[in-house]
Amino acid sequence: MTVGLEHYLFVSIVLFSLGLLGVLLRRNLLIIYMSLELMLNAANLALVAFSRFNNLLDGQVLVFFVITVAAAEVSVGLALIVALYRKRRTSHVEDLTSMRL
Amino acid sequence: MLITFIIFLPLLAALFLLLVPREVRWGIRVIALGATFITMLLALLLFLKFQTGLAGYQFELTVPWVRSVGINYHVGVDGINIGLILMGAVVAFAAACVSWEITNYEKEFYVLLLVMTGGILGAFASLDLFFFYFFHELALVPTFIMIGVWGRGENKNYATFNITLYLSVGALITLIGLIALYLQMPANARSFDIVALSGYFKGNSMPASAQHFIFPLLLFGFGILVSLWPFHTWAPLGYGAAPTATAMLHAGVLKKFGLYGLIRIALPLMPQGARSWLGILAWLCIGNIVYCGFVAMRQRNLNLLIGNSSVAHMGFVFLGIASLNLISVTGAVLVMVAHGFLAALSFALSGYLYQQTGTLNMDQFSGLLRRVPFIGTVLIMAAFAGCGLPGFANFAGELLVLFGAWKTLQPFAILAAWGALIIGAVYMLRAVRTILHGPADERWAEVKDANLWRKAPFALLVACLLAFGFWPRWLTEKIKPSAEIILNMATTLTPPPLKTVALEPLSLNTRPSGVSDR
Amino acid sequence: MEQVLFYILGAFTVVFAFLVVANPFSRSPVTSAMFLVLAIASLAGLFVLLHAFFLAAVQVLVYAGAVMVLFLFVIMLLDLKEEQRRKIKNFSLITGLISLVAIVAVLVNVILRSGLSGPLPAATVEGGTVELGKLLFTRYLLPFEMVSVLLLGAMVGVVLLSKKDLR
Amino acid sequence: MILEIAVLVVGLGLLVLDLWTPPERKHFLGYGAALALVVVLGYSFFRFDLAAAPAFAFGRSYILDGLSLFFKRFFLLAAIMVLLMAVEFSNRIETAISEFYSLIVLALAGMMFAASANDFTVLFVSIELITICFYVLTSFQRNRLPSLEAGIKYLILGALSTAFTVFGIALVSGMAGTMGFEELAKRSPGLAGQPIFILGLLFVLAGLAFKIAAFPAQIWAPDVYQGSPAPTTAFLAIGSKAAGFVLLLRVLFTAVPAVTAQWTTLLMVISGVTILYGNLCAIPQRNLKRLLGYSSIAHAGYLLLGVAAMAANVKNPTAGGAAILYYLSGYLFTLLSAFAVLCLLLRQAEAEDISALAGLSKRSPLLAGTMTLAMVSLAGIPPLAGFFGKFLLLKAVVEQGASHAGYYWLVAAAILGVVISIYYYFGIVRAIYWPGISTDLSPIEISAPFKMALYGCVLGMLYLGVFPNSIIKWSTQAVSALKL
Amino acid sequence: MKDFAWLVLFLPLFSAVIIALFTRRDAQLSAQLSIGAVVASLFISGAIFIGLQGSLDLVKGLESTPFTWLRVGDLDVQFGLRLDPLSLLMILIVTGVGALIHIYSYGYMSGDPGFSRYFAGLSLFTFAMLGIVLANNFVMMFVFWELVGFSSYLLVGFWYERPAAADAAKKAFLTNRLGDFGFLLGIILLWATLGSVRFDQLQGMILKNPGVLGIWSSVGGLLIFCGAMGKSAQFPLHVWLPDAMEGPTPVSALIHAATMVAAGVYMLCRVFFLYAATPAWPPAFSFLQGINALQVIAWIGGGTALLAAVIAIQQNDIKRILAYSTLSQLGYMVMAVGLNGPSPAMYHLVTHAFFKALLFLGAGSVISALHHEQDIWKMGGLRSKMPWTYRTFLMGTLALCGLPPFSGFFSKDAILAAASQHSVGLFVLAALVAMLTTFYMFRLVFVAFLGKTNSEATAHAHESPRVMITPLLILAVPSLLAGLWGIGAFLERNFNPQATSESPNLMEEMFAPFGHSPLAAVVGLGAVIFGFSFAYALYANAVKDPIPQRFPALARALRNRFYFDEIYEKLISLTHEAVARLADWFDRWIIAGFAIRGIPGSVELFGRALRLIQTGNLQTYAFVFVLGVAVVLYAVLHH
Repeated sequence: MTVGLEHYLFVSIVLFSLGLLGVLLRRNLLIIYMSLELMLNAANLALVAFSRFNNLLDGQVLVFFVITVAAAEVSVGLALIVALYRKRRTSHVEDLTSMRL
Repeated sequence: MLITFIIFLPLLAALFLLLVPREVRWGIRVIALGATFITMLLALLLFLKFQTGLAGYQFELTVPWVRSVGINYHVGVDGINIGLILMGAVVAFAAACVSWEITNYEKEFYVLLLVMTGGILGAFASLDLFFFYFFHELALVPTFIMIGVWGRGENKNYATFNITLYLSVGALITLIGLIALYLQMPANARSFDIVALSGYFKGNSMPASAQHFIFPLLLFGFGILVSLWPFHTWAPLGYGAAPTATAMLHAGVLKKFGLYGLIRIALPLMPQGARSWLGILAWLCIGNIVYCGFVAMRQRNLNLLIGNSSVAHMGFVFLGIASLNLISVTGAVLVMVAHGFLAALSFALSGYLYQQTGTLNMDQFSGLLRRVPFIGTVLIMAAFAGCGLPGFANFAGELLVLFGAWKTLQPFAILAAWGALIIGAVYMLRAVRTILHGPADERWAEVKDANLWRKAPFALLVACLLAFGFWPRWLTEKIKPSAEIILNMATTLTPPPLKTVALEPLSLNTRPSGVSDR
Repeated sequence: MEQVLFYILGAFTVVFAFLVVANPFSRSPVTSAMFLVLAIASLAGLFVLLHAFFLAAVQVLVYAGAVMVLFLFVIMLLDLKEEQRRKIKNFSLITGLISLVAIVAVLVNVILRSGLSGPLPAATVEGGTVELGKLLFTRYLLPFEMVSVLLLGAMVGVVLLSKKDLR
Repeated sequence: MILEIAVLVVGLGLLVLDLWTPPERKHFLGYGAALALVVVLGYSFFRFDLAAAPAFAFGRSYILDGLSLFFKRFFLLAAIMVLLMAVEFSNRIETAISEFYSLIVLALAGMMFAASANDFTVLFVSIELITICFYVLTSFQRNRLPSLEAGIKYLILGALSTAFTVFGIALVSGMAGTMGFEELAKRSPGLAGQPIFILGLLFVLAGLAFKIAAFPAQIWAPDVYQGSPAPTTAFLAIGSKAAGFVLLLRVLFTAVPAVTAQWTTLLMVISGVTILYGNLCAIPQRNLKRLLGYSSIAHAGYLLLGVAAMAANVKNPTAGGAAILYYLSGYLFTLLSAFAVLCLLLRQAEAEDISALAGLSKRSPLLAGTMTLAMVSLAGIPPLAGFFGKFLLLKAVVEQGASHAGYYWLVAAAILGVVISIYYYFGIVRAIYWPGISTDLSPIEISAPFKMALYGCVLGMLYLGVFPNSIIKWSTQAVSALKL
Repeated sequence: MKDFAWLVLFLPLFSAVIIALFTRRDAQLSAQLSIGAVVASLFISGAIFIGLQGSLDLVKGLESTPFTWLRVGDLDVQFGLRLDPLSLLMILIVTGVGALIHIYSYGYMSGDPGFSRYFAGLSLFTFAMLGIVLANNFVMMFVFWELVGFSSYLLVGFWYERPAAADAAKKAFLTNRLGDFGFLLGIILLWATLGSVRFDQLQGMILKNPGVLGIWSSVGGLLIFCGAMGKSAQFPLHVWLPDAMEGPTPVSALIHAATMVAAGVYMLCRVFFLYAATPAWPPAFSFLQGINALQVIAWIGGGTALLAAVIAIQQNDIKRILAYSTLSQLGYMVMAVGLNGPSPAMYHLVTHAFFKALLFLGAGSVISALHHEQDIWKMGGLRSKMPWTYRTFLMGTLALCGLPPFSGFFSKDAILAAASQHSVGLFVLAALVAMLTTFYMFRLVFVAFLGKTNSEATAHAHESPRVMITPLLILAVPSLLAGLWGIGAFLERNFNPQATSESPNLMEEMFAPFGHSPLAAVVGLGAVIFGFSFAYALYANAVKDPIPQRFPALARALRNRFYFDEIYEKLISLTHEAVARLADWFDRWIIAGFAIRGIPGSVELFGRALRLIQTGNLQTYAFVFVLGVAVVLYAVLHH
């Protein structure tokens, strides 16, 4: 069975879903964040696969931007998590429910 | 231009009031009184300059506003609204007069009062659906705020909440109806202008499906605003909690907006819708007249009683509309004007009593006539005007409605007459008996009668009631030609295909328009 | 050859990703981070298979290198040795799984219905540095410049958020 | 492009100038930035014309047409006001106030790019530029736990929505083989039956729904609004939301009109649910900022009314579009007024409860009046901007009722929402004027520039409500760019 | 000339307005104004009567220049004053008796704090009453009809601090309103059928074609009669009149004896042409076929007369006795109308106005002398203390009993004669009533004026001042002589133009009753004699009423007026009160409570429930987001 776009998309979807699973189930903000990175990577995979499929480089350019943006996001996010930890000595989502209803 | 002055004078005065420092209390009062007084005089001038017997609009002014949507600032008067405008201006002045009871946030109160006045007058003068609605809302918001801030009684918060939500629902349903009406015009000729709309629908009938959809929207939207049974419970509650001036202006004038809308818009533009819904309206108005009359019989709080009775009176207007003939519709308009004066008078009285005694529970009162002969006398007059005593304008209006209703809705006319003559008299006389008659109670020994200045608004309102009671023709002659036009449209079910036929009289009520009787 | 590589790399990616999210043996963020590095590296392999050479390099350099170092750095900074074994609430587990299953079901179903099976066409363009660079500095110059602004903003933000003393 | 460059220069200039500005004079930087933006705004009027033919750059990935120009001006205006607010609020931000200004300006730049986005790459990057700036802006009061908490929530959920967006873009652009919207528009009719394409599009929309706080991504808004510093909340509520809307309009009506035409029911449901969700949840709410958060969800729903109406007639969606733009303009002034008042209130006390408003009418009649007008306008009552906006939106929706009866149900939902909203907006007005117990009766001082800005907002609300003509004209011109 | 009638009408109103607005503080001036107005009206009326009398007849009355009050569609209401013998006679009575009572009041009410108010009310009443009399159409009549009710309300409730007076006023007005309800419907019915409300036009139409009313003729006639039933206090709406005695006595004399209560009878005579229409019933009432409206009216009148006379036997309050006597006499008049005899009815109305006013004023004189003592058993022996009052009261009594040559004899005889021609039953009934009348009147005279002094107050009683006695004396004259003035013939001439007779001379006039209906005259005379004998037997020198001992049950029933008030109270509370209670309950709990409070309540509850989603937990939010997206995906992709 030849490997086609479908297969890559499957991998991408599984990756996306695993990331989602992490976001929904893990309590540690850092791990949630890693899961989000997984989701972005899933999208990247899909973009690259389609780029190959269409023989167009636009998708790859977007991946480039996604990686850059993700890096920036990670840095801001981690800084935030550090700031939170300093303030609250926790990195668990359950501890962040002061605002509700 | 005159109408524009009448509308914008109070609004400008409100703006000006904002600049007056709140410490200058007399200045604030003088400006408010002066503005409403001049407005009243202008309205009187308008009333006098109005050419009786002509059917069309007079004093028209059109200023394009939002061309792309087809909204114009278009004001004008005909027989239907001329009386309402006069009545509104008079009541506004009276309301400003009785507002001496307000002591906190005076400035805000008068600003809101003036805005409400401007809105009310604008709503009645507008010949453009958008402005018609716009001004009504403009008047409605101050009502809510005034009840909320200056209201009274332990039910105040609930009453504010209730009246706000109720009237908002009514207004929004109306808005949808009006928009839907506007959209019935062909896309290139769309306009919110009532004159344009009537002109268009005179020649081109609206599709029946649209009529059956839009008419109930307007009927119930307006109905909620006028406390049509069973959407009436906001009225007694709200008026019971409202400060005097607000209750006067709202119950007296603003409430008539819905009725005016029904007569001006719903009836002539949607004859088929009217045909199928007026029967239901007839039943509902019996709910107003008889049912709310009975409810009023059980009230022990004066304001609740007046509120319920005012709901009951609205039933006569609805009956007049439902009967759909010249006599009843003319009567309905007359009742609207008359009830405006009366409701304002009643609430002014109850406000005075509340201010003096701190209660409106009728069981607390006894023999007050001794303490307050003037207020008591006026209260007796108001009570009898309320149960349809000849000499007051209400009688003439109700008489016309009953005569008219007999032609088309006999059983309803009988029930309405029962409500007018018997039930109304029962609760009104009970109120007089409990409050004014009986041995004088020592508790109220300190209660003072109105001094000369405070008598003024009462005298003014009674005078208006009597004037239109003695000479109802001042109004009916003005109403008639306009009502004829509306009825012609409302009773013409399918417009003839050819323009030439359209010129011929189409219904029994047709009379050459523009011909005055004397 | 390519197919074999795809299956191997694909499997690696999925397994490592699973271990990032739900490692049955360790709940430590460090372990997760290490597996994330592995997953990303496998993904870079897939990129190579897809002729995206430049991106594969960037993936390894930026992600596996910079980003993951950052993660580890923060983990160390926060001194998070082991995630406390808080019990995962059944409710959140069930709800999480439900929504996950729902979305995965939809996704898979959609892919299957799309008729995208069949081999990839012959590669006519290569995702090399030159080709991408040309695009980046012509058609995609604007987003490229915007990203620079974005990085500036992020930098300012990070400095502000992590500066120790507040003055 | 010149406008964006100017804005970026302002943003960078702030960072540079900060180095030489002594701490006690840093608020001048805020005024300076605001002034500079005023100049840019003025220049935009002088230099560009709404009715001009669209101009393109960077391989048609950047578009300058009426719509983008309208929104650029809109964002500029919002940013100016938010900057002034930030100056007033500066004593609540312990550190680095000039960076705060700078990030606002950078976010503004992102929004202005978003207004011009004409392909998915620019769309993605501009969204991210906005979002990352907001991550920082949200958690700027990092000594306050709520601010940090809001930041984290915004961060995680934002990143989640980004992941959805990117994945969606991957599928859409992959299936279409293009990133550009216009190209996509040509291909989308053929792709409309392709489930994977539709799926990708829905993912993109989910990301945009996050920006505008609409169903199904509305849930973050209350928490984030509540925790963020007041100026950030204001900018988030108006700027970020509007950016989401301009992108939404572009995607739905420039990129995939053929698909949008099939989505009337979906858009109606989303709009209705959003309206009802926001309003229902707001009923028992006592925290002012949180209340405004819920209300902003509801307003997103009202704006979506226009989108739903447009979807029924994708060939010529001007009526609904103009209504949206008009509504946004009114919402701009209204919301900024409300937040300006909140800023001043919160500057002194932490109390965000409605009861903190008690006695406001005594402490500052101007603020009390402004807040009242703002609430009245939000409730959609004449003569303020909110009324005419709702009027236009409802008109646009009712107009489509003839073709699809579902629009009548949508109208019913909208009306229900409006009625509910009147209840809680009047609760606020009541809190201001009701004779209640208020502990603090100290008068509130307002700086002259801020006072001017307040007057400006109030005038804007009134002007839009009473003389809507010019804005309607502009909106129509702007939206006719979407006409096919 | 004819337009001077407007002056007659409006002078009293003018005085009422002036008093109300300006001269309230000056009691004397107010009284003089009011008296002046009514006297001026009297003179003008007299002048008009003399000037126009000869040229008028009932069908072609004159009409003063009308004033269009309302004209909408086919409803045309022009207020004009109809001048014909009937109305001219009536305005003379109203202003004449009215003037005397005004003057009498000047003495009777002096010192009362509400003196000005009293005269304002009296003037307003005079205005309203004249309006009824002069009305040329139904609507105008209805207008003044209501105004009369209103002024009566004001005057009955004059001493409003007394609960009884206040209640009586309310009751009077409400009971009248019941009648007016029918009246108004009748007016509308006639207008809807014939298209006019003007008396002359209606009369013309009906006389030309008696069938013009079609099936509505009987219903219409009876509805109009409802108005008369209320105002003239006919059974079953009679309950208000005795209570109305709570008003000042001159008011009772003017309103509740001489004029207002007679308005019903006057109105029936005015619209008597209605009953000339062919009787017919709508299909729903077909079981009444064969009964015509007049019969109903006659029997209601007769019944009222008998009922009131019986009740009067056991009343002890001097004014209540007179009130029931008034009721009984009104019943007589109504019966006369029903017996196709408007002219006897009017005749009796006129004479009754004189002698009943006289009786009431006499009673007022007694009451004021005894410091408001009204119980006859506490009087006694007043003949010597108040000779003039006694003499005039006795004359009034004789006139009421119908002893020749007092005026009452002639008018009552005319009614008896009419009864004898039409219905044996009613004739017997009328004779019985006549006997009872003599009985209770002489019971009153014996107990109050003769016999021994029974109380402290009576012992110190003095004759009333001249201002009160003079009207008594003046009224005594027509009470005695009115039968000889040809009023009966005058009326007969107008109601029956065919039966024109030469104006008879005095002697013929005196014995005319024996001439044309000897049976009636003899029976009438016999009734008087019987009645007097019984009264003498039972009450001459009695200190205690013997009847309660002999017939306790009957006496109790009579004292309680056959329990009408109680029954009505029950009836009202069973109907209106119960419905009101139900409506109020429904309003409070179902509409306002369940529907209105319930809807926002449940909406709010829903909102509170909905926002439970906002747990504050990030992962919940993420979950909701994902679930939402999944739902949308599912809906769009698998619809």
